[in-house]
Amino acid sequence: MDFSLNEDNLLLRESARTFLEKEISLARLQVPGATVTDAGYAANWSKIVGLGWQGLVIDEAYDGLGLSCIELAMILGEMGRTLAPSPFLGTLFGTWALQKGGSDEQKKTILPGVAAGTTKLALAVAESSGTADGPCREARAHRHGGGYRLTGAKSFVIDGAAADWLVVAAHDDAAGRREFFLVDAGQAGVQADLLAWRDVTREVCDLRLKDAEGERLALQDDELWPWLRDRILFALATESAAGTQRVLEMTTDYAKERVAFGKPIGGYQAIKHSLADMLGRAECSTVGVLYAAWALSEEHPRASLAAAMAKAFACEAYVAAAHRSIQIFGAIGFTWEMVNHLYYKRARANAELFGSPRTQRARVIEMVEKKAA
Amino acid sequence: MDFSLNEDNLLLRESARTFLEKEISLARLQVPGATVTDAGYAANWSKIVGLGWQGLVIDEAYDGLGLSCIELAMILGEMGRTLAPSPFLGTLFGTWALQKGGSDEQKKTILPGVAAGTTKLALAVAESSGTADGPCREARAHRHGGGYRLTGAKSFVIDGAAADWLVVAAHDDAAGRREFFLVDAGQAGVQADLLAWRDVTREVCDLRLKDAEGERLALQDDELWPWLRDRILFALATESAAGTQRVLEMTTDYAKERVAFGKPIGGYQAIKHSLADMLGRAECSTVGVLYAAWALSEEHPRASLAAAMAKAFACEAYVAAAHRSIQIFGAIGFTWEMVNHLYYKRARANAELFGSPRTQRARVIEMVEKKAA
Amino acid sequence: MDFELPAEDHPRRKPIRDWFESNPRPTPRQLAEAGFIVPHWPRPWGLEADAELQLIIDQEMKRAGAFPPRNPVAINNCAQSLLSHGTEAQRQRFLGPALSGEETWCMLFSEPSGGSDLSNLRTLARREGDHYVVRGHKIWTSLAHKAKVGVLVARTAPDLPKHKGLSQFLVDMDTPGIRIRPIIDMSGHENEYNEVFLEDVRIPADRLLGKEGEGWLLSTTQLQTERVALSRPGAIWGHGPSARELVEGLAEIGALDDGALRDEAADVYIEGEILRLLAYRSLSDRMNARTPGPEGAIHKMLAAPHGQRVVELAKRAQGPRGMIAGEKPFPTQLEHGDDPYSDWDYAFWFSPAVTLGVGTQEILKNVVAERMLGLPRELDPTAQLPWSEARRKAS
Amino acid sequence: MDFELPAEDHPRRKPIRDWFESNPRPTPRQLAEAGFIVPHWPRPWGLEADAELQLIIDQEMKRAGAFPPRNPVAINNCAQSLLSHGTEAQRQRFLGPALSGEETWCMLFSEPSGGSDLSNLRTLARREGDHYVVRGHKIWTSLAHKAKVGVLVARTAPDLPKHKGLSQFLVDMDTPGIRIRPIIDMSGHENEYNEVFLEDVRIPADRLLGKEGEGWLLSTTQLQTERVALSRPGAIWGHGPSARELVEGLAEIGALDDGALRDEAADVYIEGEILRLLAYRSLSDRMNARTPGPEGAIHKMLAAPHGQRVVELAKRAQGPRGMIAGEKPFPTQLEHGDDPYSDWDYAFWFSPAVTLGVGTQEILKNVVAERMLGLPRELDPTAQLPWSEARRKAS
Repeated sequence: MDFSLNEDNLLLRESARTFLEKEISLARLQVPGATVTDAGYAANWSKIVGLGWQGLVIDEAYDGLGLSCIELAMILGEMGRTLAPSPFLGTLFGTWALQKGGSDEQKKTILPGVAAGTTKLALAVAESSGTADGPCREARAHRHGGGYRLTGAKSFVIDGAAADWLVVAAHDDAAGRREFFLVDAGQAGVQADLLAWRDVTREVCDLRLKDAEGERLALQDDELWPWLRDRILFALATESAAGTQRVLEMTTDYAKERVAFGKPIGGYQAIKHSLADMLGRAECSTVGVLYAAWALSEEHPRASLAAAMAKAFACEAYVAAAHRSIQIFGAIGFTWEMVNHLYYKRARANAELFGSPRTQRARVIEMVEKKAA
Repeated sequence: MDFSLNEDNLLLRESARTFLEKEISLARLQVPGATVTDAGYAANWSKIVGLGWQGLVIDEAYDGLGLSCIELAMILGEMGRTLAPSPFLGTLFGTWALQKGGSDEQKKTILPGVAAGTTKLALAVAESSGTADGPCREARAHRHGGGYRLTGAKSFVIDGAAADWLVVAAHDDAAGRREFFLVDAGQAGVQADLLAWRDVTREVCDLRLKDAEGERLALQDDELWPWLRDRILFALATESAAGTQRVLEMTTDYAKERVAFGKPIGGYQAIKHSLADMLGRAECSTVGVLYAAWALSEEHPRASLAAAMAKAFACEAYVAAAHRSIQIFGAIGFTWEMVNHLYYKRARANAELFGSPRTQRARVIEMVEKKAA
Repeated sequence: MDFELPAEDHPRRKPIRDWFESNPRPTPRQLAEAGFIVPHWPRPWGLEADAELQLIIDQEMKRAGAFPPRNPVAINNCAQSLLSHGTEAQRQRFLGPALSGEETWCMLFSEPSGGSDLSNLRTLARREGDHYVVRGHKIWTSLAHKAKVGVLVARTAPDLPKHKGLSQFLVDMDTPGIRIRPIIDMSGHENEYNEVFLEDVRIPADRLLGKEGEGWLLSTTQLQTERVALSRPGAIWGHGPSARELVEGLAEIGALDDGALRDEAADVYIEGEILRLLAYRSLSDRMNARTPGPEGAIHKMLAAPHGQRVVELAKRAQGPRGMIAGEKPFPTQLEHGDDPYSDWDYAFWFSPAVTLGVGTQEILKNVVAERMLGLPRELDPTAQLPWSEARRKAS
Repeated sequence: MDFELPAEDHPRRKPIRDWFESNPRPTPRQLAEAGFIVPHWPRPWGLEADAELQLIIDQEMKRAGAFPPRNPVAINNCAQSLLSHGTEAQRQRFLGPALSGEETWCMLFSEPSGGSDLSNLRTLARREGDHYVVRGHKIWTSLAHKAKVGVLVARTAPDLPKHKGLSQFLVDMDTPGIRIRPIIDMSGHENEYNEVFLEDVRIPADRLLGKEGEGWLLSTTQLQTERVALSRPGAIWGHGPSARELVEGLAEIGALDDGALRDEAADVYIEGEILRLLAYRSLSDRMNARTPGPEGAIHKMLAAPHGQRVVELAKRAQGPRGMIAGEKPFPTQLEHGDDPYSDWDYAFWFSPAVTLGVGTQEILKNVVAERMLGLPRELDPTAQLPWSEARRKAS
């Protein structure tokens, strides 16, 4: 029994933090009008590839490190903490989809390239409403020769424009249900358009498909998606918990320095108590995320519940902390030149993607009811 | 145009306050085990009758004063402020029911006695679940000779045991719908049992009817009940707004006196800000209640909306203020010997009776939707 | 008590309506000369109007499609100080162009180092012959980039305690030494706010407003008036969308079918209605020449977070689409003239400012608790010291 | 990292289970003698157990249907001070009967005038020969009416600053001059709490715990331990119903069909699960002999309002029936031994106390902000003054 991180975990986190603090700067985003491209999106990826993080969860059989969600949480947390712009998350989602759902052939074709840092992936699953569950209405696939052709639209594709290969959810006309397809992003029938995404630390796209060639993944939607969704929720929660922690630290430092009416504002109870609350919720987020990491790595029966709980709690805490941080910084905290808004926007974006905290709570209570029944 | 109280209103409120502050003491309730009977329930009524408040809303034709909900709010507020135990509210509800729904004959028989202070009334409308809307399932009336016989149960009857006459909602077997009946409380088939009601400043009963004689009111349920409900909600909201104000004053006074770590606790921002919030909500409650009083007195199209809004807002604010008051008083505020819990219990009871704040919000949004559609 | 607004056939309404019928497209100057911009002021600027007449004028102006000039700093905050503290020459020079909107005003008050503690400001005005010479750095100056006249508060006596050494000036914004830099908010838009740098700006001594040392009194009075002016139903300091529009929008997109959101929407709606009543009551109290109750001062404390709830709920109802810049939450969006906050998306991203500007929420709660409830004042250890000494100690 | 509790076949579990098999109905004294009451203590009282072994013992005790004696003040808070600060004679006299529950203990700490400021206490202990003579008035003494031993903190040096003049004593609760009056809480029940009046109570000098002046150190250490002991999932300081039981109950009565309540219930459920994990993490940190993280100290700050939400939601689901004394919210109600808080209705009416007892929520937030985040401490102008002088000034 050990509810704490072990020394290896802590070491990994420490090395990631050292690296990211040295390499990642948000300064280029603090200029109004800056986009994710200005933010070192491509350059950061090269650096990350140098460390091999993109191969972290890839099986050793495909040249990856074969590590678990616990180790991943160490890296993802630090990425979330620094808001490091890069195609890491999209590639991770695509990797998960392929690794769980791909045929051995598909995995052999794609994953070693990902592990080597030469291939980037993205996962296109959400509809334009944001929904990623349930039937797919906006993209269809029909058989064509030995493969499939895909036509339609996907939304909220993280790192979609940077990806070399896409994993796309589409309605399979023949099967009469949603399935996942591997699609070469370089072909003529695939177009990724950058959304005017408020969180400028992240690339988020709409995808348009027109008779794009695709190959179906081996695993069916009903087996692949629940597994994949748990991990996506966990990933967003992990970023959020670490972001909350960073916001807390940065706001606490400011509250110690900033003086009003002859004393640091951190000496006033209104600020003090609100930072104590923030700390409480940050700790809760952290422990919720680590539990989810463990449950996922164990394929534990409570893994889905743990991931949904972590997403609901950590994202809501992050939004509240980042909003409160702006209030504590005062008017300056609401200007573009400070980083506060970058955290707030990441927090809101993470909260809304793949099902809001309220949506997750609805899922949690359903799972609890089913277990009770 | 005048959104303020006029001089007459203010004078009436002032005289009620002077009277109640002199005559009402909660001291007898600060002894554990005390019940509403110990609290001067009967004696207070005699004093109130001396002032004629029970005839306030009765038409002049039946010996009343024929005043509006605005004047009533002046009195009811002060009653709520002091938690004055007495059968005033039950009698008021019964009076409203009769005055709006009774035949001229029924009014002539009963109302002059009420105005004279010799007759007390109560309204029995809620089911054991607390619901007062919709069909009546637990009490039935069938025709018997020229009148009706009623059998079954009613719950949450305010001042039911003290009443001489009851207005009872029961399912009319012949008509196939709920109707209201005038029932002599003194007959053998009527039994009122005091509930172990947490709010010991108020008498609340269950009612059992066994072949009790009753006489149907002239007005049908669908015309009487909406009118009556608006006024009941307004009355509970009025008590609650004034109670919140009193809790605020009492807690502010305490925060100025009580010293911790060398200064009055009211000097700490945690206490200060929470009292500022309480003041804000108290003012909102007050203005919401006065708007409802005006809208009801004008039979304005927004009267139902105004009453539901006032109940939702004022009751929720009262519960929060009374709970917070206990926290600010500290551990002593949680003992029976202080009055804090009496306000908290009244607040919770008012919130739950005749539809909780959430129920009222559901009604509000329905009304708004209907108007928009 | 009567919650109806003055009726269509109200006898005081007729002359106003007649005026607008005779002047179908009034210029701002005509409106100002008719006394309709500041009707509550004495003549010749106003009509000595009570609150009811003000309301009638507001309504008739709206009905006629006429707009008062957009010069809020002059009209709502500062120009009134010229009546009480200005010289006759200042009134003649400034009030006409201010009320007609020909000269926009701005307030040079806040400073980067100051935050909530305005009285601690560092901008110095040194007397040199018949001029004052000013050096300093102001921030959050709304409309500075459009303004002809700046109302400046600066320190004229650094050796007095911080509240006592301040004075106010009416500055020409085109005086050499004034540099203006726009502030970009978190939405990425240039908004109305600016930083203003003052380097050896020479102000003629006759531009001093009131006496030396009256700067704190004048400034707090002017800010107080601003709070009262903010009591409209919109989410952003009275502007922009309101809770009523929120509920209509949510109904339009079917979002009210969700039980939890429905309950929240109802709650926000009720809050909005009650805040509207609270504002009306303040108006009534002023109309009846009663001392306004606490509801005036607490209105902003309540309205600011209410506004944030309004826009947050709309944003949340958008789901992830709400993170796309410019995406509208509701198909039908009411337009509010040239008000930038009428855009739901912009209003949301601007909304953190509403609990910061014109007194942070924390300061406002202190004020309410201390002034309305008589709770003990926060001690400011620097309040009694000479400002220069307190400043040395802090650094 | 591993979130599983020690497995059924865990090698450390066997000897414990064997003991309970050989001792199927152990008396409290047997449990104490086996070291199962304070397993983390050194021998002979405990087993020098790490957290894992403590957990195994807890589980095996529960499985065997054995209950530790109900003597929380001794076992969770105070008795440990005898190991570090007591005399050998005190350990021999007091520890055995304390751990076996033969002698119940109580804490004579809080005073009516004190509130959050414990160090300001007024009870005086004057040395007279080989006794101390005590006069004072204590409140919120849980179990005083059942206790044989009171742990008293009193002022022995009124002329020292308030934290420095305090000392602790082990008092026989049947000493003449001690009068006990039960406190009736807002539910109308006598609960565990009492007022204790001390009038010229003579305490032999060898009942001083530690040295004169160590009273503040001992008391704060003992209260700190109490906070750690409170990290169970029940709504009332770890006791009584939990969020899991709430959701089961709400499901049972169909209340989860309401969308708004459903969302609230899910939120409370998640909070409860996460607080459980937080408590486990503290345990792990202690087990790994790492410095416990902030989660230990902040647990009560989070758990107390969480518990209030749990019972409030149950109460609200009752509608007006919840205002009838003793009315149960759910047909099925779990029993938790003789724990009075297992009754939902009582737990609700008691619940305002959970943010008051063992440090008010406000003080707890100060502590978290100051100790965990390093924010500036609240200044206490009376902390450095001689207590007697501060007292004169205040009155």
